[in-house]
Amino acid sequence: MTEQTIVNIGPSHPSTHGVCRVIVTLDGETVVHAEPVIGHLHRGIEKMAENRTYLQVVPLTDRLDYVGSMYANWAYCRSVERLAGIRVPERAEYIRVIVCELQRIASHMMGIGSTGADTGATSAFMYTFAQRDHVVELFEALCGARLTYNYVRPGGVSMDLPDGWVEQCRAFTAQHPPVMMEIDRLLFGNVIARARLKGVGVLTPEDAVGWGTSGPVARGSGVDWDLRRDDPYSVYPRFDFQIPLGEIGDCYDRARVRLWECVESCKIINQALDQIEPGSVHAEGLPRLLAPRPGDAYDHIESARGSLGVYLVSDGSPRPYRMKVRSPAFCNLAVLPLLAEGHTLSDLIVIIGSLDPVFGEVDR
Amino acid sequence: MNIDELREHLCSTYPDLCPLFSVEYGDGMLMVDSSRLHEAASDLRDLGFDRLGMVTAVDTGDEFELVYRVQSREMHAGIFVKTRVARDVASIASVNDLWPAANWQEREVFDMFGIVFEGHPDLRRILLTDDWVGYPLRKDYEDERIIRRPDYI
Amino acid sequence: MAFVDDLGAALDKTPGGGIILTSLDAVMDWSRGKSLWMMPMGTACCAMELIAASFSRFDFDRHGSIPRPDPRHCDVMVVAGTITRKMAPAVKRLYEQMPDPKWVIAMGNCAVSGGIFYYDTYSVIRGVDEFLPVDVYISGCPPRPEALQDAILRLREQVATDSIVPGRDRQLNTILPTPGSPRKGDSAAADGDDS
Amino acid sequence: MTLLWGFLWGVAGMTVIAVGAILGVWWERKVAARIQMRYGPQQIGPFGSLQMIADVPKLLFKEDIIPDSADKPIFKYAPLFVFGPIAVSMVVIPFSAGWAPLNTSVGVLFFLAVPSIEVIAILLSAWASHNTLSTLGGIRATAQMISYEVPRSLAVLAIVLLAGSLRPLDVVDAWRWWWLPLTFIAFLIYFIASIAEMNRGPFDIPEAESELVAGYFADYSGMRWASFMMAEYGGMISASLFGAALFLGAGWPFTGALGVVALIVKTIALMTIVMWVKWTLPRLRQDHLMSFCWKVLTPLALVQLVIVGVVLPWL
Repeated sequence: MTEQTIVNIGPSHPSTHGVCRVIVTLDGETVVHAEPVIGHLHRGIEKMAENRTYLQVVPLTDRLDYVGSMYANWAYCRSVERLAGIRVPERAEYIRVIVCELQRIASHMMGIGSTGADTGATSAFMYTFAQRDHVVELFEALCGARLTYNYVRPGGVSMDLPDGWVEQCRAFTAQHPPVMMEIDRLLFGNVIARARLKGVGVLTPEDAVGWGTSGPVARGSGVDWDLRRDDPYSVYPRFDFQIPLGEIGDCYDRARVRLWECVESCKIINQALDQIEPGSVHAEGLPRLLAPRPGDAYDHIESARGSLGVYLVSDGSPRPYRMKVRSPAFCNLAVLPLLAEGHTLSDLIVIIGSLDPVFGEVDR
Repeated sequence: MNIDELREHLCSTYPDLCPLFSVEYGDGMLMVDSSRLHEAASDLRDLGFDRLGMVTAVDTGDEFELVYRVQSREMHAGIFVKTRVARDVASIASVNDLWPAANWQEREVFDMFGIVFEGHPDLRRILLTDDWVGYPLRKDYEDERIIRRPDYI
Repeated sequence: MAFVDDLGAALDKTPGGGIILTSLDAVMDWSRGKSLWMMPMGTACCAMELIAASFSRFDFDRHGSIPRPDPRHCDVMVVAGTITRKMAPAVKRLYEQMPDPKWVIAMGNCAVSGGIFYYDTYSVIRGVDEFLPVDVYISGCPPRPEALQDAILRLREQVATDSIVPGRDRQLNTILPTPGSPRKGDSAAADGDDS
Repeated sequence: MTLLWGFLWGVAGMTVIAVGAILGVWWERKVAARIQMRYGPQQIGPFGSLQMIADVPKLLFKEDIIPDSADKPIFKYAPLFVFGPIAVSMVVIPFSAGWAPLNTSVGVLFFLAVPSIEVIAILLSAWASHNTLSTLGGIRATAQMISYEVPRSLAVLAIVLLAGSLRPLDVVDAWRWWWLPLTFIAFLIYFIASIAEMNRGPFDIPEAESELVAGYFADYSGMRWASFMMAEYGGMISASLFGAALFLGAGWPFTGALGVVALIVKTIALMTIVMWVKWTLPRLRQDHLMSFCWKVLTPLALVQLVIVGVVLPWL
C-alpha cells in the first residue's frame, strides 16, 4: 500500500456525462474508493410542480431526462391519467409507443456513443450521433422541437402524426439495424475495445436487484426484468419483441444490451406502424383544468435507463400536492462505488459511461 | 406464491392493517405503524419482494407520510408500504440493511424533508450543498431566493 | 499576457506606435475571431445541442471553432444549461482558469435568465450573468445548433472591437446591442411581473 | 565551424517542424473530419489550409497562465525541453541518397537516443504543474515512453544489421527493395512503437482526453501549450521521416530531388495512417499497453532479429 492520492473528477469533466463529481481515492492508478457527489443539476422540479397545474408540469418533465424527454412525459401522464381516471384513445397509445421506442433508440445512441468516446473512439460517437440526428429530425417533424418535446399530454398526445411521417419513420427503421451492425463491428468487435470493456465493472445479479438498478444496467447483469413485458402497460402486449440480456454484467454487456435493444425497438416500431389505425389522438371531454380526486397514484414505464416512475399525490386542487420522480439513473448511479473499486482510473471513466446517467434525471 | 396467497398471508400477519389491493393495477398498499416499519419491510423482503423501487415522503401538514414501494419480480407485484412519523421528531428505522438501494434514496429524503433514518451508514445531504439551511420539500420551507410564480389560473 | 500587455502599453506610448498597434489589433482580432475555441460548459439539456453543434451534422470546425475540454486552451466558454447554486462555484472557477482574452456565450434560456426554472425554485441561479460577464445571449429552450453558430459569428463581430491593450477599444461600428449592467435583484423582476 | 553549422541546422530543423506542425494540425483536422463525416476547417485559405494562421497568433497572444502552486522555473521552461530534442533529432535524417543535414557515423543511435530526452521534460512539466491529473499523465507517459524504446530500438536494429552501419546514409545506400518484405515485421513494430513514443492514439494514455482532460499539459496555456502540440507533431513528422528513410528506402525508386519528393510523399502517407489509426481506434489501458509492449512487440522484434540474422550470411 503506497500513499494514496485523492483525485477530483468533475463536476465539469469531458466524460462525466454532465455534472457529476467523483472524488476518487487512488492507490497508484487503482481506485480504492470512488464517491460520487451529485446534485449539481438539482433544480427542484418536484417543488416547482407543487405550484403548477397538472398540464403545466408536463414541460418540466421534459427537462428531467433530457436525452429521453418522451419517457418522463409519458410516465407523468400515465400517473395523471391513473389519478384522474382518463382513458386514452388507442391511436394515442400507439403513437406513444412509437415515439418512445424512437426515443429509446436516440437515447441508446447517446449511451453507446459515449461508451466509445470514453474509451477514446470519438469517431464512433459521431456515427451514433448521426443516427440520433435522424430520430431528432423525426421528432422535429412531429412536434417542432429537437429536444424538449412536450408531446405526450395527459389524455393523449398533443397532435397527430404529420403527413408522410409514417413513411419517414419506416425508412429510418429500415436503415437503422444495418448501421447498428456496423457500429457493433466497429466498437465491440475491436480487440482494444473488448479488452477495455470486458470484465470491467462487473455487477452481480444480486447486487443489481438489491441496489434497485433497472434497465440496461440490470439487464446487462442478466436480471430478466423489463416492465414492457413483466408489468405490461399501454399496448405493449400486442407486440412481439425480445428482451436482450447480458451474461456477466460488465461494461461490455451493458453496452451490448443497449445496442440490441435498439434493434428490438425497430421491430416494435414496425409492428406499431402496421397496427395503428386512424382515430382521435386525445381523450374527449377533458376539462381544461384537471382537478383529480384526492388520493395518490404511481405509474412506471420502462425508459431507456430503467423503470421510470412518477408518484403523484392530489389533494383535490388543480395542482399536484406532491410529485416524486422515481428516477432510474439515480438508482443506477448508486452502484458506482461498488463497481469502481479495484479498477483503474481509466476503467472508472468507462464504468460511469456504461451506467449512462443523465444528470437532469439523477438530480431532478 | 401468487398474489392471492400473498394477500391472505399479509392479512393474517397484519390483521389490523389488512392491505388494500387494487384489482385494476395489481398494486397493494400496506399502512403500518412507524415502529413496525422495519419488521414489515423485513417480512416483505422474505416474501420475495427483492427490489426497493422508491422511498419518498409526503408532507401532509402535521406529519410526514413515508412511502416505500417494493416490488417482486417473481409475483409481478408491487406494494406500497406507508407509514407516518411525527413532524417534530421525524425519525424512523432505516431499511438500508435489507435493500442497499435505500442508501441513496433515504439520503435524498433526509436531504429534502429532514427525516432522520436511524441505522443509516452515511446520512448526509446528497443533492444540496452540505451547508444548506432547511429542508426544501417541506411545505413550510421558506427561502428568500424563491420567487413565487404569479397565479395565472 | 504580461508580454502582450507590455508590448501594447509600450506601443501605445511610443510616438507612431499607434499605427503598428492598430495593424496589430486588426491582425489579432481577425485571428482571434477565426479561432474561437469553445469550452463546453454543458450542464443540462442545451449540452446535447452543444454536442450536436460540433458533431458531424453542424460541424463548427468549419468556422475554426473546436471544443476543448481543458479550460486553459479555450477562448470562449459556452454555458449551456441550468446553473444551480451548487454548480456556480465550479463554473466560476473554470471561467477563471481560462486565459485572457476570454468570452462567454450564455446558451439557452436557463443560462440567460433561469428560463423555465425562474419561478418557485430554490436552487437555480437566474442567469449566468449574475456572476460571469456574458458577451452573447442565445434564447431558446434549447436553442438549435444554428443559433449557436449565429452566436459564434456575432461574437466574431464583437471580438473585432477589442484591442490587445487592456481597456482600449477599437472603434468599430457594430450591430450588436451592448449589454447593460448585469441584471441583479430578483425581487424587482418579480414585482415587475406581478404588476 | 561545425558548431555553427549544427546551430544553423538546428534552426532549420525547428522551422521545418514548426511549419510541418502547422500543416500537420490542419491535415489532421481534415483527416479527422473526413473520418467523422464532417468537413473540417473551410473558411481560411483553400480547404481551410490556412486555419493555423489564425490559431497560432491567437495562441501566441493568449494569457500565459502560471499556476500559483506550480514550480515556476521548471513549469516555464519544460515546454522548451519537450520541443528541443525533437527538433534536434531532425538533423540526422537522410533526406535523399547521399544527403543528410548531419552525416554522422552514429546517426541511427542519435535518432533513437535524443528524442527520448523528451520524457524527462514531460515528467518535469507534469510534476511542476502541481496537479494530480497532470502528474498521473506524466507518470503514465514516462512508463510508456521508456518501455516502448526497447521494441523500437530492436526493430531498427534489424535494418542496421542488414546495412552493417549505424550511419543513416549508409543504410539508405545499402537499401534494396527486397528488404521491405524481409523487415516488414520490424517496420510494423517501429511504426507501432513510434505511435506510442509520440503519445498518439490509441496510445494517447498520458493525455487521455476523456480521463485526464489533457494529461501532462493540462495547466499550460497559450504558446507553452502550443509548443507541446508542436513537439507532438514534430515527433510524428520526424518518426515518419525516419521510418520512411530507413524502412521504405528514402527516395526509392527515385534519386536526387525527385527522391526527396518521394520521401515526403511516403512521410505524409505514414502520418496520415497515424491519424487514421488515432481517429478510429479506442484507447488502450496502461496495463494492456505494458503487456503489449513486453509480451508482444519485444519478442516479435527479437524474432525479426533472428530472421535477419539467419538470412544475413546468405546475402
